[in-house]
Amino acid sequence: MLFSILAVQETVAEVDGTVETLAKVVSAVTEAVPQSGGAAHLILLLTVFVLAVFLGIEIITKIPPTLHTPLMSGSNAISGITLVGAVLATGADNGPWATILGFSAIVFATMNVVGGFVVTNRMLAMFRTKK
Amino acid sequence: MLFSILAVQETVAEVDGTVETLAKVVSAVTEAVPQSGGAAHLILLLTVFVLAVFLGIEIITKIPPTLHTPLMSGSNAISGITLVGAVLATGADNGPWATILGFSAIVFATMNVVGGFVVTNRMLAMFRTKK
Amino acid sequence: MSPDLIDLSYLLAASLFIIGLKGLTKPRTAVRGNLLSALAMLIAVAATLRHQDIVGVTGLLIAVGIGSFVGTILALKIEMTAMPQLVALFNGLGGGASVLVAGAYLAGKEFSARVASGACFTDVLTATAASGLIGAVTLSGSLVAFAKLQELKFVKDVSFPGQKLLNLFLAVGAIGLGWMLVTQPEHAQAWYWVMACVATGLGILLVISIGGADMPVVIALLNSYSGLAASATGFVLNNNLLIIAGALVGASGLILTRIMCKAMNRSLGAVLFGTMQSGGTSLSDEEVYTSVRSTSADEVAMMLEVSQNVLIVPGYGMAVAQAQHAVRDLTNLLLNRDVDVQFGIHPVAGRMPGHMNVLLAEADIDYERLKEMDEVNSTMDQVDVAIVLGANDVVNPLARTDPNSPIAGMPIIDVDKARTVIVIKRSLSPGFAGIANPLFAADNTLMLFGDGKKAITEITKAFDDA
Amino acid sequence: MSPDLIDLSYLLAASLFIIGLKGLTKPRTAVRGNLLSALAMLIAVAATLRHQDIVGVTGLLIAVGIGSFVGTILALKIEMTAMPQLVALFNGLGGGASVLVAGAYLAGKEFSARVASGACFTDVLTATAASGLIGAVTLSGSLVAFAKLQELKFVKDVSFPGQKLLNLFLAVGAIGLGWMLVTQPEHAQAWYWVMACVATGLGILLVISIGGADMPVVIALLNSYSGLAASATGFVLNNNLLIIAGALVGASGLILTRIMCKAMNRSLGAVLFGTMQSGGTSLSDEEVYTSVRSTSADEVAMMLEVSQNVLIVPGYGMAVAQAQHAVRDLTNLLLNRDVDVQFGIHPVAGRMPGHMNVLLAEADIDYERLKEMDEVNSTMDQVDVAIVLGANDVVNPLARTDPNSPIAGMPIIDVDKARTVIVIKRSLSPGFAGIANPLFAADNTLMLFGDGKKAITEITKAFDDA
Ligand SMILES: NC(=O)c1ccc[n+]([C@@H]2O[C@H](COP(=O)([O-])OP(=O)(O)OC[C@H]3O[C@@H](n4cnc5c(N)ncnc54)[C@H](OP(=O)(O)O)[C@@H]3O)[C@@H](O)[C@H]2O)c1
Ligand SMILES: NC(=O)c1ccc[n+]([C@@H]2O[C@H](COP(=O)([O-])OP(=O)(O)OC[C@H]3O[C@@H](n4cnc5c(N)ncnc54)[C@H](OP(=O)(O)O)[C@@H]3O)[C@@H](O)[C@H]2O)c1
Repeated sequence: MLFSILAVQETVAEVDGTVETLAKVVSAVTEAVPQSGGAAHLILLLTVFVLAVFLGIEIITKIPPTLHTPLMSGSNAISGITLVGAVLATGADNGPWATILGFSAIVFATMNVVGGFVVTNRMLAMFRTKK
Repeated sequence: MLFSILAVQETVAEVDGTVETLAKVVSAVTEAVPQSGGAAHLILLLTVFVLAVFLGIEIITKIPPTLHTPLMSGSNAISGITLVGAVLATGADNGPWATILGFSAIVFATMNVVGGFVVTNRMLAMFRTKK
Repeated sequence: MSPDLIDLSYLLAASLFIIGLKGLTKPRTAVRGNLLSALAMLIAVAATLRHQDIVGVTGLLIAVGIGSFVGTILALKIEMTAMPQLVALFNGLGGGASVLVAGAYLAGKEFSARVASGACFTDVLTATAASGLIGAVTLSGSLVAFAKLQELKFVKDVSFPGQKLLNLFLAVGAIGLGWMLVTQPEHAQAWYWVMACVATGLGILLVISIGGADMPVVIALLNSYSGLAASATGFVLNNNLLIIAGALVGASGLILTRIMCKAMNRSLGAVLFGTMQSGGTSLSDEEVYTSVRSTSADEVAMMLEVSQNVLIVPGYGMAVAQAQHAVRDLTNLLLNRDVDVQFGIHPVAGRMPGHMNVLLAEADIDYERLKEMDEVNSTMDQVDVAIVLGANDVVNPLARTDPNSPIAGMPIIDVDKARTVIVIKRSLSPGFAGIANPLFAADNTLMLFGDGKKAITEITKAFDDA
Repeated sequence: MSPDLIDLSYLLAASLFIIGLKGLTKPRTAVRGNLLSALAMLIAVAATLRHQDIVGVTGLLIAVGIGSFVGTILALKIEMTAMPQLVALFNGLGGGASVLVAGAYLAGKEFSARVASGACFTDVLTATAASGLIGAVTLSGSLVAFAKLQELKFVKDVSFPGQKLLNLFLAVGAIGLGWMLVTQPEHAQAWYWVMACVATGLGILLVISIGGADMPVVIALLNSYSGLAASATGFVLNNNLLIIAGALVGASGLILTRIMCKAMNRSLGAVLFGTMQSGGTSLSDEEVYTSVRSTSADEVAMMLEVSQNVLIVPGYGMAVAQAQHAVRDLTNLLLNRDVDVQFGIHPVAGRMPGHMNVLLAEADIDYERLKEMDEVNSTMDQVDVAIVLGANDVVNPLARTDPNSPIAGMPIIDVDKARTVIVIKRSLSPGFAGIANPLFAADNTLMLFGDGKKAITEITKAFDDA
């Protein structure tokens, strides 16, 4: 919310500069996107986080001890999801330093992801029942 | 997103009317609240919904048959959460017709909620172990 | 209270609902779980009242007061045996609230301002229509279910040719009206109420042709719908809490429906369209009941005296006879005399899932004595006397033997494999599925005709005297 | 691809992660579950590549190619016994990626534009700092854990007075630097890298003093942290998928940590601060090992011939000896001769949870023969011969009898209650906990000294010849 208001304030201030305009724009934005602002949005993300934690606990506690090693390597592979962040950080036209950092981040994250899934698969394939 | 842009467009159009202003304001809003707009926001809500459904399935399948009747009345009580919606609809200064509708909605929803929790409690209290 | 604080309270409430439901996974924590859910609701409502837009709190509190009062009275006065009806009634009220909330939104000033501004907000309108439609079906469907379970005279099983076609027509009509509402927001109110009426009719017609004993499935399904309606309302009001709570309820209803259908070995479609496989080659009563032997309470008492393992299988008849307290007395007496007593609970015995458990728990019978079907079946050969108390379909061996019977394939409690079976019921009339039961004529079966409560009391007395 | 479609793909990917994890709850569905998770990752990356801002896809693909190649090689070449190290290594790489991503964000143009505009965005900065801090601790901590597990020479257990104080100091320092980053965004990069260095030092110092066998706990905990780091990154980038996946991993790591600590009967604090209760009144080796009797492979083979129920309890020594295939051969031979063979798997046998299961599954032993601790303990009195193969702490009866022993209260597999116990290990030297084991001197115990694989092979041979 804060961002949008500030940004709109600035832009409009350049254009017109009168206090009334500002007030009108701000109230229009406030009404139109009542829930999409900074803090409210953050709480929405927080809600997603909390739900995912609850869900994780429910599912993980159901996984039998037999599969705990694959679980460890598998969830480790999932934590390589930062790969998405790495791609976003590298892909944007962001200057050489950011690109180098992003490139290395991608290499690291892909090793984590691909290696993790492959080794988990290797382990799990052993668990197929032999009957 | 769409709403905010439209609303901002209108307000600013009143004030200034030039095409440049519109473009600037729109791009400012777009940049400032990149993810909070209509569709993106809807997807966020949808995410919350999906997670909650997954979580519900995990938890409910763990509830033993012994407690299925209390589960039915208890989850029925929870579905009375529309009470919150009813309060929001009634409380705002919305004219007599809306208020009457809202008032009846509250009465219905509270019966559902309070009655549901009380009767569930009555049933569950019987299940305390007797040892 | 700032909007953010309200949002945080909603998040807290949602978490408490989840923790509360988790509590229901164990009898030991169930009471606390339910209280947590209630607390969550309180927090949610209190936070909402602090909303800046809320005016006229007095009116709100009056409404809440009325609702709480009536709800509490109903909840405290109701007989445990009438639980299915009560849940149906409450469910209907919830659906009604949904209809009214969506209606109030359309009648409100915020909505007219939005329409006047010409902004397009299809998503909100869609959710409003959905919440009204689902709510109306839930309302009328639940009320019909209530009337049927309460055995109100004026509700009859109605079925006529072309009923399914009419239902389809109404469903399509209601959805079409919802669509009109979305596309013509300036006439939203008119479209809305016409749609609500059509949906109400649909709810009535859908449920009126379904047999009384299938009502629990219908209620669970409608409960699931009312959860989805709450979620839809959450999308309208941009409210996380409604979305989460609604989704939890939706999942719960769906899973209960599936469990019941599975335990009855019927498809959901068969329940909803009121079809029972017609019992093609099933035998007539005369053929089945050639060698029925009846017994007396005294004789049963004597048999119990020389038994070591007794299994009691309760059914809907126990609920009708309100025999649970009498059963408790008999159980305690037997336990005192070192006779082991177990209860075999079929998942769809009675008229709602877990129905028997609630009744027996009401009579203070330790829930550790209540065994699930699979468990008792695996030890059935060690049972000396199995007492079938007002159960019928759930112990009908035809389910195993006659592939053409309407209950073919439904898993049953195999009491016919116990050494002796005592069946307590008032007559040879059939149970819910309407078919004869060869168990009553089996060699190891003795019938004890009479009201369940009276029969058990007599057995207890005879046993005590001996 | 429009942003909304990308968001929807992310939602799909998140759902697939959840369904994939659910698959891991059963061995039968586990392979499919893992493939679904991998598919989810693929969808996520593919969707991200379609993002409008992404330029220079070639570079990205090169990086992905390098990473995939190295990762696959590592994953395929590794010995199953080296699994703990590998997980530690991968985990460190994930942490490193977090550090670099946050660094790249701070070095990027979007960030400088934002700083220049003077807008305040504390939340994003906080999340960036958190993701960098957690990532750096994970990186260095995991690498030290890797080195210890791999028994690299240059890593020694380091502990010195005041170490805890130094750790505390570093932790506070890193958080303080993160705080500076948030308050002075114009110098964000400088603060960030200093913070990352301090956090790296903290990670090293935290882990270097922890004993090698506690590493799995550390790895699980660090894995949980790396999940939380991913969630934090998700808050930075306003990305649902990162938040959800990170939360799932965070929960998984925490639960595994708790399970391990519980099975070892130690608190998490005790593990992290490298403290083992010192074995106060524990007996010396001489006192304990007064009457140790040893045996030969031939003698063991003879005993097995007259047995009906054999229980094999593997431990870390089986992993060291790589004896799993030899065990499989012996098992098949015994089964052919109608001797029933079960495996008793202690939750912390070996060096990571489920370690023994993976090794035995690798050797093609049906997982239905692997029983959990409680199950085998309840039938221990029917076991004729219990073979303890390279296990020590997990069968040490002191845990039950000596309240002052460092493993007091840890649940163990009660092999001492079997009729005969054969312990296969190379010497009388202690296991991870460093204490003597009275089991070796018990009346019904016979020691078979030697390497695990060799010993089992000899027994198999002797049995086959007989
Ligand atoms: N539990 C659920 O969730 C659920 C849901 C949907 C459908 N259903 C259906 O409901 C049925 C439940 O099976 P059930 O075996 O429990 O019941 P049932 O098959 O309906 O049989 C009940 C029996 O109780 C006897 N009875 C009635 N009043 C009695 C009294 N006062 N004293 C003694 N006996 C009395 C009746 O015989 P008399 O008239 O001769 O006494 C009747 O045969 C199943 O077919 C199931 O599919 C259950
Ligand atoms: N699994 C986990 O997740 C986990 C996590 C953290 C800590 N831990 C700890 O690790 C320990 C695991 O217990 P454990 O009983 O499996 O192992 P242990 O107590 O560490 O004992 C392993 C034994 O294997 C023997 N051994 C080593 N190499 C061998 C070979 N080549 N052939 C035959 N024997 C060999 C050793 O005796 P010799 O040297 O005499 O041969 C040693 O006594 C517990 O204390 C547990 O708390 C486990």
